[in-house]
Amino acid sequence: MTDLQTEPNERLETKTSTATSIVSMLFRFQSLFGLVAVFIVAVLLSPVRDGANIFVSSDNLFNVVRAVSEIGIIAVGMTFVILIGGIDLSVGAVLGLAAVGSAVLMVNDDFGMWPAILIVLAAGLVFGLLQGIASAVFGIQAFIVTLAGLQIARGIARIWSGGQGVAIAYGDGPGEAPVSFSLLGERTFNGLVPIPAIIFVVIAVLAILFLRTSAFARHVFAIGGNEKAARLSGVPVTRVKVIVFGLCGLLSALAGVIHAGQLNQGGPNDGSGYELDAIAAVVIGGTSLSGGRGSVVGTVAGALLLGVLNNILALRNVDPNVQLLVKGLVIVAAAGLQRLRPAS
Amino acid sequence: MTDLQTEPNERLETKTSTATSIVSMLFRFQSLFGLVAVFIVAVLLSPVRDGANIFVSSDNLFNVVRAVSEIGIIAVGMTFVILIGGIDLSVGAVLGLAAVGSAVLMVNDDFGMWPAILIVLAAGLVFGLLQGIASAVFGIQAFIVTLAGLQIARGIARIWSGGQGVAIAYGDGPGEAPVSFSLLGERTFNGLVPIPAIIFVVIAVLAILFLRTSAFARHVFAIGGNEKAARLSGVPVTRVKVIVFGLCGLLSALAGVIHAGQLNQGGPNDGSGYELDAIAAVVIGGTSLSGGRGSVVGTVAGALLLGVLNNILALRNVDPNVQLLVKGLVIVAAAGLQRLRPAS
Amino acid sequence: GTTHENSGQGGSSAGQAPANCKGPSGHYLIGMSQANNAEPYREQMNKDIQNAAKAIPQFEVKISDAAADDSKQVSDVENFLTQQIDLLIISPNEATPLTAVVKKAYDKGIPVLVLDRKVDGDAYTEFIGGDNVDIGRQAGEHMKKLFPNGAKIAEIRGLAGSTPAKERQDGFAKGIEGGNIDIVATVDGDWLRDKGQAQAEAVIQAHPEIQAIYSQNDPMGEGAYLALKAAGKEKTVKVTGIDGLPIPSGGIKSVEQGRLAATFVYPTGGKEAIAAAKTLLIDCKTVPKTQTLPTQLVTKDNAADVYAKANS
Amino acid sequence: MDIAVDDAVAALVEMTGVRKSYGGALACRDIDFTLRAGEVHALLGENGAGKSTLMKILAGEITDHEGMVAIDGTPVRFTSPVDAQHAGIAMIHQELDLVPGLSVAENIFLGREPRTRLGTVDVRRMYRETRELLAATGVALDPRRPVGELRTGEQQLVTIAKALGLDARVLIMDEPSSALSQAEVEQLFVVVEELRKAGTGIVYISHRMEEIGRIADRATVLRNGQVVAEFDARAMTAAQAAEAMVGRSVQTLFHTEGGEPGEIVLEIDDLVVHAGRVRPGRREPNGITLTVRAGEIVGLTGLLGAGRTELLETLFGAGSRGRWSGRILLDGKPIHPRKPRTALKLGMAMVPEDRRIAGLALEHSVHANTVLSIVDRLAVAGVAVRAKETGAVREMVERLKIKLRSIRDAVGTLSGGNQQKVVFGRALLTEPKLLLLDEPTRGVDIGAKAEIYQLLGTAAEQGIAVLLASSELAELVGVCDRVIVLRDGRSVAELDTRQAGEADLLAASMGVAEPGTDSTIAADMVELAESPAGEGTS
Ligand SMILES: Nc1ncnc2c1ncn2[C@@H]1O[C@H](COP(=O)(O)OP(=O)(O)OP(=O)(O)O)[C@@H](O)[C@H]1O
Ligand SMILES: Nc1ncnc2c1ncn2[C@@H]1O[C@H](COP(=O)(O)OP(=O)(O)OP(=O)(O)O)[C@@H](O)[C@H]1O
Ligand SMILES: [Mg+2]
Ligand SMILES: [Mg+2]
Repeated sequence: MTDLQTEPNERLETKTSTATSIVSMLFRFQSLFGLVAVFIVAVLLSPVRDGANIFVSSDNLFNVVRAVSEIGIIAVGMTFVILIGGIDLSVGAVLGLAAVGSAVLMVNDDFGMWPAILIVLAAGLVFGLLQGIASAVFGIQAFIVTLAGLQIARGIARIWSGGQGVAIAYGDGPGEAPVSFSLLGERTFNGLVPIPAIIFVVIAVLAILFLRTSAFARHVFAIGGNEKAARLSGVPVTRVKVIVFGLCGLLSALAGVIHAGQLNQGGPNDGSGYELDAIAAVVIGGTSLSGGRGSVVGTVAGALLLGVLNNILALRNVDPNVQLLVKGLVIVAAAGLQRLRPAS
Repeated sequence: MTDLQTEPNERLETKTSTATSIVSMLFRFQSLFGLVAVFIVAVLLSPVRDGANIFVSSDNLFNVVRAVSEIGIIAVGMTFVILIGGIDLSVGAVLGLAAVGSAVLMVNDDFGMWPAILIVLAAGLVFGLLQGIASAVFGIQAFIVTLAGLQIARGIARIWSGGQGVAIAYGDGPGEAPVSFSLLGERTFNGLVPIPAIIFVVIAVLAILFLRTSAFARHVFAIGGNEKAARLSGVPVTRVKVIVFGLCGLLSALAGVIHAGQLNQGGPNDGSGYELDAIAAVVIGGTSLSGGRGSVVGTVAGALLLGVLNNILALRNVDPNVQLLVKGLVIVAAAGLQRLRPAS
Repeated sequence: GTTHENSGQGGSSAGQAPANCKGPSGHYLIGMSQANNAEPYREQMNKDIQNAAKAIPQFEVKISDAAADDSKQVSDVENFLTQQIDLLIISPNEATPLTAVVKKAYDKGIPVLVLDRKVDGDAYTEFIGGDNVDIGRQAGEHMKKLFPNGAKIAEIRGLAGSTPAKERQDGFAKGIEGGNIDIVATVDGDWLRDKGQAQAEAVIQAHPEIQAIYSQNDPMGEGAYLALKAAGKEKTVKVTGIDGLPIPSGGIKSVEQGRLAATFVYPTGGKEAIAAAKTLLIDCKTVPKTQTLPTQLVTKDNAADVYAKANS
Repeated sequence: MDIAVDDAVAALVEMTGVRKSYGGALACRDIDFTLRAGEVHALLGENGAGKSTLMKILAGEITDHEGMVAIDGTPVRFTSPVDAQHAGIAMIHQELDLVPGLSVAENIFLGREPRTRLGTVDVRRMYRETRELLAATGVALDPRRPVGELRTGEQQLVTIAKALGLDARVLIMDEPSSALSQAEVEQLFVVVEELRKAGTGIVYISHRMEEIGRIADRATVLRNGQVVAEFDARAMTAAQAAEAMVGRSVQTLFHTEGGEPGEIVLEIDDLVVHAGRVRPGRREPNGITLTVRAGEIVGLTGLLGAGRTELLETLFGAGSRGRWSGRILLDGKPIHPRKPRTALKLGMAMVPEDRRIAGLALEHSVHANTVLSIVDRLAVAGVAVRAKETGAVREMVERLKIKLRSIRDAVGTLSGGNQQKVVFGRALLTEPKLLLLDEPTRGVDIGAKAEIYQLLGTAAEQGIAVLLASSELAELVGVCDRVIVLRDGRSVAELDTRQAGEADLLAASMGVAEPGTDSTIAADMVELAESPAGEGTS
């Protein structure tokens, strides 16, 4: 009798479990679908010279990674912010502020490289923390807080820089920045691998491990998923939120330092519009803007997707206006790919 | 015994009702707090010439309204989108597209004024509907759909206009637009009241009534409040969402037509960044970005607040960089004011 | 490709032709890295280049748009290098940030023509462009001519933080020295018509006494004109602009139609760039290191002719 | 009517003169409440009486209260739930507060994750301890499954396990059984019994009288935020309790005899749903056959996850997309509703299972929530007519005796039971011919239940056909004419409530002769154990 009951039961369960296991398999790599697809298309469309596929040439691929490194680093920070259900529109402006800061401190104020960098990173951290406080403590929506933060950071950057990009000359005389700072623009492994790319990869790996293993990350997901439940379970919601915004500010500032190092200048308008690219990368990577669901792996994939897209469009010399169209469509498509997930 | 039970009860009822009535009084005007505050400050800071306060001069006030009319009209549409828990980043680009469209159709293709306007408005509507379908039917997050929409609209506008602003000359020869179109740049009531201001006010009033009285509006709020519950209660969720995005596209296109009429030109890059101003206006007006709560009255107040702010900063001709700082701070403060509401 | 690797300073120093000159028989891929297509002036530059290039069958021009982002422009050039272009034309968004990558191209032996804004150092083949400071100065002097016994004026600047905005401001300041031209208000119009209009409206309210407006480009000047018109002052207050693009929506037409009192042609250098490319690649001759393009004062009297000549 | 309590056992918790008001409305007025070690103290009262509020104060969630709270005789003032947890107080919330995206284990250890030496989360230990805790509650879920894909009942068991994990000295259970069906409740009682023996003090809140009778030692009754009676729970009768809660004697709880059934309204013939995408934990209809006649109240019973909810969702066009086989006839016409809107147009109305997720916009007013389904109908040329709406709402508030200050208040501020009544009212306003009810009296007090049953009765008499899914057997036996038993999404039996009793229903649901024996509960757990693994976060 009991057998009779359980028997059909078993079948059902196993049936679903195999189904779901396949689904979850797909899941695990879903955030990469878009990247893989775009990559393949890029290889196919790439111009070929002397039988060599230009796109897949190591030089070109490293160019791609270098080109996305700043956006990528920002996007990593943005991922955390979005996971708690927030958003940060100030990242581009903070990048500009940090770029100006490093230039002004080293060139005009004759700071050493490390002091300058540390001050700038601290500034970014504090700026982020303040935004976090405004949104987490005073409950003002992150969108508006960081929209204001964007303008404030730009304002400060323009005033600080005197309204002009501050050029960075290298040397050890006064008004010159330490030569070592210019490394940020160099490539190692006999001129192959750009330093910014390396920094990006390191940051990404650290973030991935942190998100996978830390209790803090659990709290981040919990806040995004159900803030009330998190609070009742003793998660220090406010603190976590503030820290996350601080982290995002810090990473934006880091991107700004790299920016200055790569371009040998800190410009007050640097990084305009980067916030949208970063957010796009995060969403394309399958992180939900409503918070609680997502991954850094996806974000990295999303950033690379955008990089590959820009690169192949350039290699094919697609008309810039048409490029806008194509990018728009690809972004929607890529985001659509993420929707395939059953959840919700 | 029973008396004993009910009696304190009675007292309570009355007590609360007075309390709540006061609160709700405040509520009713809360969305105006920010505007009132900024307005007063503006009056105080305004330069005075021969005893007359420049800021409150009717000329200047009408300038303010004219200056915000386009953002205001867009913000009205944005309010509906945000009420259903969405967001529309494409409004500025759609404005540009519409501006180019009206110019090209009348100047290059010799369309009459009304045909041109209707075609452009229809285009805006369709563009919005398509975005609505992408987000409501295919469930792609509105943020990313409209971010892509932004790029697509810009791309089309640039291609359509050949990359350059299309100048609008008036007359009835070929290559000239009907003189009546230039009315959009004029002022009526012996040169006092700008036409765009009038259109803005009319749209706003209509929207306010619509949101207050229509059954459709109830559905809009319900969707923003709890989409699943709305669906189970028989609200045609998908349809409502699509329509709302269409409405926002339509109003953006209208703003674009006005833009072209005011500036006698349709430029492919017109309206860049308007989306952020519009969203700021909506949020400052007390509408919640999480949807379900807000009002058009508030949005109008928010738009005017931004206008007054820009105006007084220019009248005092504050250093542009400092202006950025001030604007940022005021926006946060204004948004903070809205938080005073007890809810949630 | 193998042609460039060992060509060292091939594109460089005056006196010898570029190593990659293949004469009339060759086919040449030219990369044009534009700073920002969103600016009418730069869009015009692209047009001039394309039109000029049409006349030369050996040339194939590819244009990229950096959308006002230095980083993007660096990538654009990198991508051109990946495609092994034969010549690079670049209109840098900013000088210093693009210097390194331009040098990289130049050192690869690719001739580099820099338009509108110089990069640092001398790792380029030729610079072709106008002089913003000088144009600003001339605008200032013209203002003095318009008001021999002084005037109160307002200045509408371009986007804060952009080089030309600074240069045109400094130049103008020099230009008006001596004649007592008094700048009573300075506002930012971000190069945009609508911004210029709104700002001008406020200025007119705050300073009804102004007799002229110096706008750092024509679109903002058009905006200012609209503001004046609304205030019924378009007849009394003069507006001068800069750029003078020879297109229907450009400044020359505005002057011709009496909205702007004057504008100063800021040449794009597009034609000249293609000409230089021809000299380098087809004629295998050298080009001067610098070619500064003269500006031209456009007033109601000469507007029509200037427009016609520019479009001939 | 108070009973002498032996003060031999020292009070573990002592609350005296506790007051709490929400915007002028007193939820608790000078309440004295004690809890002793090793006792199960039932807290009874109407919806809105103040039970949850009182307990939230004890659990440190509400901090802006007056009055004193003492643990072991020493006064305390908690500043946060964590604070209270350190003092050994754990609470199982009436509204399930879990994070859908996190796994079962992550939820259970949220905020107190075990760490490795490296400071990373000790996942292995977390899973191990989770399995133990779940075993204690009698459910063997996979600790890695995201809570979001668990059924309401399973989620409730997870919250119980979570509370047990705190091994507190004071355990507050606010309606822990509302989403459980009999078998799980039995297991829950086993747990409670063990805790009692271990000397834990337990506050047990429930609207199911028979449960109180079975496990509680003492019962305190609240009304309007005041203590109005205290009973020896074992001696107490349901009638006494009811009277104390409502303030008057509650007559027949159940509307007994329905009028003569009329035409067949709903006929389902071997309905099978092949979901387009398999959603873990969902039990789609897998061979359902039943009929409901006009004026008839037909019940649906089954174990946790038997598929009642999915059946109702499918009928209402809210189920999973996918192929169908079999037929659904409404008034003899085949139908296939794909969205609730069409279902409503066809004359169906539904009270969904989880009011907070599927029922209400908590921030919106009672008014807005109640009329939502009929704004179209009441509108003239697309313009909503407030007067008509307010009329309709007021009428429902009257009929359902919804306890509120004003229909403008946010529905979120109503007590659980009253929120449920609002959802119910919205359904009735559509004047349906077929009413689909999924746990309509979950968390509703006996008084209100009686009223709802009356309503069902009148509805039936007016010829409305009612399909009622409930986990409360007494309710089914009392209200329904017939009860359909579901198992694994199949309709396996139909019982006539004139002959069958609760025991028969339970037996039929579990598919055995003898109800409640360990072996079958074990079998039930095995089934849950087999439920598939989902994907973790990140
Ligand atoms: N957040 C709140 N804001 C305003 N009033 C509230 C709030 N929470 C509860 N109330 C009110 O306090 C009173 C007591 O609510 P409480 O939840 O304690 O009742 P309850 O006894 O738990 O009812 P139920 O059995 O339905 O859960 C009710 O009148 C309710 O309307
Ligand atoms: N994986 C899932 N995704 C989405 N919803 C689910 C999932 N699993 C269960 N549900 C839904 O959760 C709700 C709760 O299941 P429920 O609590 O109703 O089980 P139950 O009521 O005890 O058993 P029954 O299915 O017989 O009602 C149902 O609406 C069910 O459809
Ligand atoms: Mg309760
Ligand atoms: Mg159910």
